[in-house]
Amino acid sequence: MAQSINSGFTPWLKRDLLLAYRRRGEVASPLVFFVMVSTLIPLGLTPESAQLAEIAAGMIWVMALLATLLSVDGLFASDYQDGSLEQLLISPQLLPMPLLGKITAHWLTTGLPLTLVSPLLGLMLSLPAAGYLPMLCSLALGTACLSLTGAVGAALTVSLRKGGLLLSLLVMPMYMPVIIFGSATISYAIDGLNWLPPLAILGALFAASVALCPLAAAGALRITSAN
Amino acid sequence: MSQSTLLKVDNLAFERDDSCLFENINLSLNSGEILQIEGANGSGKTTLLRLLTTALQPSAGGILYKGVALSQCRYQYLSNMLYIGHQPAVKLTLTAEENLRWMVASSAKINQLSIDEALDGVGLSGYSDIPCYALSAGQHRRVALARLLISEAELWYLDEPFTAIDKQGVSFLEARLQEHLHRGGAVLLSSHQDLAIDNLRKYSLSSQAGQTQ
Amino acid sequence: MMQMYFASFQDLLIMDGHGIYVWSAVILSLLVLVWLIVVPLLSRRALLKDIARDVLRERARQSSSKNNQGEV
Amino acid sequence: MSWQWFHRLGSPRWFYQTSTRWLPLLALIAAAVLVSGLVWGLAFAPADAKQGNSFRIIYIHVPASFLALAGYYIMAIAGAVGLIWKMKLSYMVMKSAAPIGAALTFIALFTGAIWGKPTWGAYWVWDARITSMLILLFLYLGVMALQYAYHSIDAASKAGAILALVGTVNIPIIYKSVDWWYTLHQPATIKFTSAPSMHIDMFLPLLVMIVGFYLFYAVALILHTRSEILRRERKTAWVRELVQPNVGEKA
Repeated sequence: MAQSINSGFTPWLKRDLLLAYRRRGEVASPLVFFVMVSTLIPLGLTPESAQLAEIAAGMIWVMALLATLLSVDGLFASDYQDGSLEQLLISPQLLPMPLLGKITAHWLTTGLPLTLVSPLLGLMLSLPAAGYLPMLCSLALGTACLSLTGAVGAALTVSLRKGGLLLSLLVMPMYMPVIIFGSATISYAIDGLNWLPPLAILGALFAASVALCPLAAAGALRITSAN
Repeated sequence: MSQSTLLKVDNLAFERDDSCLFENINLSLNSGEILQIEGANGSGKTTLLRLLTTALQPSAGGILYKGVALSQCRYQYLSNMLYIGHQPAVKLTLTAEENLRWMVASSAKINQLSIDEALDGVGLSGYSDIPCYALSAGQHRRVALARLLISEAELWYLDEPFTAIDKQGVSFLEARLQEHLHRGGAVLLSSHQDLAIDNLRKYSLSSQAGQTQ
Repeated sequence: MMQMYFASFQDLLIMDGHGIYVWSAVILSLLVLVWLIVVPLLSRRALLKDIARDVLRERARQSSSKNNQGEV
Repeated sequence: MSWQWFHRLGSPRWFYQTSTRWLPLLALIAAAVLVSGLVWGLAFAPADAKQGNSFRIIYIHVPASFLALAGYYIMAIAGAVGLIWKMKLSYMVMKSAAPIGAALTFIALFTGAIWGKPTWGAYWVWDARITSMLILLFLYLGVMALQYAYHSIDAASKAGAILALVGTVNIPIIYKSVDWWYTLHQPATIKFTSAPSMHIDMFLPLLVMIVGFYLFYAVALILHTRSEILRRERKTAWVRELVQPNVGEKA
């Protein structure tokens, strides 16, 4: 009398959101990193707003990417240590679905807050007015791609002690197309061009990642459990 | 319950980096039976359990669930199985009640027993809303063992369940196992202790441990 | 037969000023290619020697254990 | 096609013995083709109208970038074969293909940089092809680093295979997006001497060099795989027997 159980997406999403809620301080660290690094730029380069406006779009995207990269290896680390990852691997649901739930939770706790805070950075880096809406759209979509691709790297390095550094080496090349089209969306808008085509390509990258990354991450997790 | 063989393992072998951990392991488990795996440390008890729970792939041999190869009936097999490993899989920042609710939410066969009744059953009645980092390791194991009260799965795989639990916990667990067997379930556990459970068979791994190639 | 593009060997080296770039690129590339061949050859020889030593040591152990059994 | 052939191919011992027989000949052919192509390209081919003689670096740069890219796909295919049919030999081929591919990518990168100096006056130019080549190098380093990070060889090979496969899916995306990014910022660009529009006398040596590099790649891959086989199969009987004769003579 096996009831039909859910696909494993919602329980794992709820669980990870609850876990993140319990450690709210930890959720804030990518945000603080994001804002803090943006104060480095005027110090390092120039406080002069005309020049800052030139590089604001690209810099915001670089910092969002680094902030996501910073938080991605926490996706599986704690589950691997306390054994719940082992339970996940042998649960009847197909592995990619619970993983998608975990990745969504990760995006809701890092990608989305970054996107919501980015207008503040836009002000600080004197981003032209036309750039704000495209920035919000491209960051929302882009950070989702970053979380998905990052999950594959996190799955590959979960059982390694110093996995964090290796994770960025593995995942960085996959991030490059995302940042190209993400920052292009903003610079197109600032130049007055139609900024929907680059956003559409970013959407295509997102669609591909949603389809493929959970599968690759599931395959990778099955291997690390054998390590 | 018909005397159906729930689980049959024929000449299972597992290799780790070209050194053969064990080979031609043959065992079967009928409903209402309990099998204790014995063996020195490192003889592969945990590895055998992880092979049975499909966490690891065997390098040779096969596992049959009710006469059907695992690859054909993965969903039925995994939803009818419960595995408690060395680590209790308890999230420290969650309370015992939340931990149990989440563990149950993703398992298929559960009875109507409420979370609180299960926690009372394992003697954690007062602790259900305290975050687990305030509880001891023994209590963490009790949270994991509370799953035994709720789960309706027939096949139980327990890896050294008696470690880090006190005398009262041991007798409680033995009673639960006995009850599970009467209901027609089957248990396969690895342990060094002698268990006061009737119709218990032992299977020693060290004698079967294969040499390196 | 094709006629060499450069008048003399000297011109070949200078290549009207671009020689330095062309030859540095070619020589460095050839070094890397040679390195790609030499590394496996060296490691193969080292491995064979290492395995030979293992075999010798093992045979020495077997023969010594055979003698002990003989005496007991 | 009888599977027996396929599995015989998969046995490291068969691979080792067959390569022992054929490797010297293959190496000779590869060396001959490479030398003749190089001499032809450097000494006999006419100089380029615009770039003068500095274009001759194309005879190393273009074959190396071809092989760098092809090598990644060869590595990923070897990994996939290992994952699907669980063939240890193909994992060894994958592990050996990574450093060779990285070295060839490195050659493509620095010959491109040196070529940039006379052509564009700067050693490092963020040209679309050089940038994609740099990202390809990171992909190779990622696969190599991941394999050395694992203790168990099986886990390392499987993880490397998965990363290589994920990489192959990403390479076309990366190349296309870098090209698009390059046209975005430098609309009017000169294409980096596209091969086909070259004069026939310039193009033939390039073809010979490409063939030479492929042969070289095969020789290097076989050599690396052979030493990997010895390292992995050192406990097996046939390797010990292989070592036996020279031990015998000494005793």
